[in-house]
Amino acid sequence: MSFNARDRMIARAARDIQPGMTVNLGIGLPTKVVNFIPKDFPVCFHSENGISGVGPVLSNDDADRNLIDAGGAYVSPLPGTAYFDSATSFAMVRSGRLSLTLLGAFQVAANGDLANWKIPGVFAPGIGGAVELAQKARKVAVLTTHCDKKGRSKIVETCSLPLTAKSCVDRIYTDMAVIDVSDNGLVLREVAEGLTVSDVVAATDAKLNVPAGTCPTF
Amino acid sequence: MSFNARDRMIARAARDIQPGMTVNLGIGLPTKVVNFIPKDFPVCFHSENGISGVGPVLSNDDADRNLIDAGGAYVSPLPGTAYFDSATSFAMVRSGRLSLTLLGAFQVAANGDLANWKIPGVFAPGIGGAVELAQKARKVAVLTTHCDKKGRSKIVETCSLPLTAKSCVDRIYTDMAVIDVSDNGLVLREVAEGLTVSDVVAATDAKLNVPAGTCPTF
Amino acid sequence: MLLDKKTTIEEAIGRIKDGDSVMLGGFGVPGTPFCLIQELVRQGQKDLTVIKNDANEKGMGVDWLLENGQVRKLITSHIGLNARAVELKNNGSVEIEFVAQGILAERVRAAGAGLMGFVSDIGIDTEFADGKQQVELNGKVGLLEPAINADFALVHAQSADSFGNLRFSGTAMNFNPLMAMAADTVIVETESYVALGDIQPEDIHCPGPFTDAIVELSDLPEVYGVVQR
Amino acid sequence: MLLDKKTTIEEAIGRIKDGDSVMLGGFGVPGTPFCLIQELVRQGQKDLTVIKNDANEKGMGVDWLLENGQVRKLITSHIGLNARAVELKNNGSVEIEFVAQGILAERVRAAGAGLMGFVSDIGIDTEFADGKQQVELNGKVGLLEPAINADFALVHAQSADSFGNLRFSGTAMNFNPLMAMAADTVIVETESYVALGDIQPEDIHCPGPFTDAIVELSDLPEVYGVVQR
Repeated sequence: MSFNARDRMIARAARDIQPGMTVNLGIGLPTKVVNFIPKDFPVCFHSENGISGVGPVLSNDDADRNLIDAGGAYVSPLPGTAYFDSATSFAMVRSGRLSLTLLGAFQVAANGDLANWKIPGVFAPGIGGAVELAQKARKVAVLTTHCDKKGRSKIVETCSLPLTAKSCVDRIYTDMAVIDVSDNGLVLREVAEGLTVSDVVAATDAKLNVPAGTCPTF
Repeated sequence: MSFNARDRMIARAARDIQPGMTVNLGIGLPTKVVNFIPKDFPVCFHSENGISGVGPVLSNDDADRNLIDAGGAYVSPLPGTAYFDSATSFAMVRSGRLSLTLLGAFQVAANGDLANWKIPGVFAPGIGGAVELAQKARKVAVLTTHCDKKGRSKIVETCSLPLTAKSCVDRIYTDMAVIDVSDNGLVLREVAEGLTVSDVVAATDAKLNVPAGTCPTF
Repeated sequence: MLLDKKTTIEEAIGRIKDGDSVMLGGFGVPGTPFCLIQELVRQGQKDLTVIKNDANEKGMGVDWLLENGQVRKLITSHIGLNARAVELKNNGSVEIEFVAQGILAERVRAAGAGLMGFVSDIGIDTEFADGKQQVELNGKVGLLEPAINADFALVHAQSADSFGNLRFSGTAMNFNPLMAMAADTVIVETESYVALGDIQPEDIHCPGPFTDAIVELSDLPEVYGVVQR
Repeated sequence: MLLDKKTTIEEAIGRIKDGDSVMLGGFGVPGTPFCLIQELVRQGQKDLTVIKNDANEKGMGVDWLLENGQVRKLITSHIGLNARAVELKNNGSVEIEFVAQGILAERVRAAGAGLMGFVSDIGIDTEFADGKQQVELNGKVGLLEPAINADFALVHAQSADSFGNLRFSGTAMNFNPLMAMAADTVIVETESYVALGDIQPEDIHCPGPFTDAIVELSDLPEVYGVVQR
């Protein structure tokens, strides 16, 4: 994946953030979305270790040792930032106060099942906060490379890995495409600049429904 | 009940408050206990509407409109007072942080059953916080007149009124006596000055065990 | 930047519809959102289910709604200071559901925490257990207490900013932050409307993501004052 | 007047016995009571059940206890940043129980609120539901999550007074006030020991009745600083 393709997918995900949303950005790629949000855009970023109104990441030199996000990055407050305990933080999540969460994925299935926490026998560090984000944010989007490092499609008919949550994903952003999860399966909405619909279909393990007409690019 | 008898029973209850205790004083007579605690005595009064470290009652002229105790009296803060929400307040109660609660009573039974919230058909304003105080304070004491306004013993073999909590009372202070609830029933510990053991036994509906020897007075 | 949620009292209370459930903050006078309740009386929505710790006293707060016949059901811990509430309960014109105070606070918080309910031994072996589902947990029997949510919460804050970060004063906190967690739409009245950032991040009692509409009070009616008894 | 709970680190940690369960505040570095943990390593109590959000990183906090062989079981949400914890889990020398982060926070708080447990739909229809008791509530099936209490909580506070009223800084709050509610004995280390009344009653994050022993830190070891990656 070229640097541009990576940036473009992140910028594309950022464009779907609506004014007034409260958004939790998962560790990894999703965290980068914040770089594509205009400074005066009204959005509240939540981090599950106990912040609403997460501000920009700081260098170690400027960091407050007591102010990290859930990924361990040193962040800053904004006017209106609040800190709270972990029970209150997940109360916010479970009671539906997150308009949107953007999560990474190992696999997403055609029905919206998400697997992003465990590879049996290889990687099992614990679930952290992912299950609650995936199950309770009002919209769940996945931001991930289309294929894993071995070139296998992450978008699959059925997840082979243990699930984080069932039928939770609404939209998928990858370096190749924007895909919606609908009641009738996956729907291809946009393809990355320079790629064709066939490129995306060929790289995707799951069946993709392709609406008639020209597919927009991003 | 003479004014002195009333004051003496309140002072007697106050004397059992140990250094370092966290204490909730029920509405009515128990609230008066605070007047018999020396200023430099280390005790923390809790009020279930969200205060630890309740300070002296203020006159309306000196009152802070936002600072009442659970009985509606205007109270004051001390150095080290904390305010908190109602869930945290009862978390403190239910998790066993109250060393002692002093409650009023309609009836106390020989096994420590307490009835202090409802007289069917006459008085049923709701339970408020009493059930949790009665059930979860580490020590529960009742401070009440020995008899009701019609002269009937409040200390009964079995409560006829609906219970606040079962087998919860440890000690009873009245204008006539100090009585402990033991595994073998009620035990008379002290009699009020000027009364005899026989006076107390005669005024008490429940069976009183009277230890051998002279009964101390208070 | 954070969303500006400031609005008028008319618009905010206008979101409430007949038949809605409405939580009211407050324990006695402190923390009761009298101005929001007053506007609810003015607009006259009917058949409300009201959730509040107590029924206030006659002539204030919840009592205005009772007097105006807007309340179908009241979920509360205590109504002893309001003779009208007692009367309406006794003549059956308002349904009253009593819940032990700490259990009420916790059931409201449970909804605010997105839980279905909790298990506690409070009230076991007494009439408080009547009709409650029992659950066995580690060999001990407890009572299942369902979460109480609501369509609206009306909250009184000492100070609030445009994003709806709140701070309470003294014992006026009580049920307010819990109800702000629990309701679908949270309407806040504030004595002091402050700039974003004026409340330090550590000093916020209720974070903005829980709240929806902020109403600035101009001056405080007498009912907020010290009760003269 | 309020009880003075100030004590020495040796005396406070000396209350812990072999086989006890110990909650540790902190999410990553912020809020981790490193000095109290260090003293626990020095005193060497064995067979501990440790409850902490994460296993810190190698060479800090929980890792010292793991390295010193003091931990029988770790209840946590995530150990991904600590290779030793992963290894001890894989070779079976430490039992690891994973709990979803918000469920862990809530189960700890449930103990702190004197509840037996709560019911939630988190993890339902996945392997997180394996072995959990199901409860039906209003026609919906949920999972019963038991409260997690402990013999001790070790808590890091920004400031504390002699009665043990606490205040936290930034995201160093996290699990600290919840664990202070949940444990039988709560030992607090504080960066700043302040006079009674220096923290305003509205600004206290954890009220004194929850805490038992206050230890003043002289100077802060480097481990509390910004992690250089």
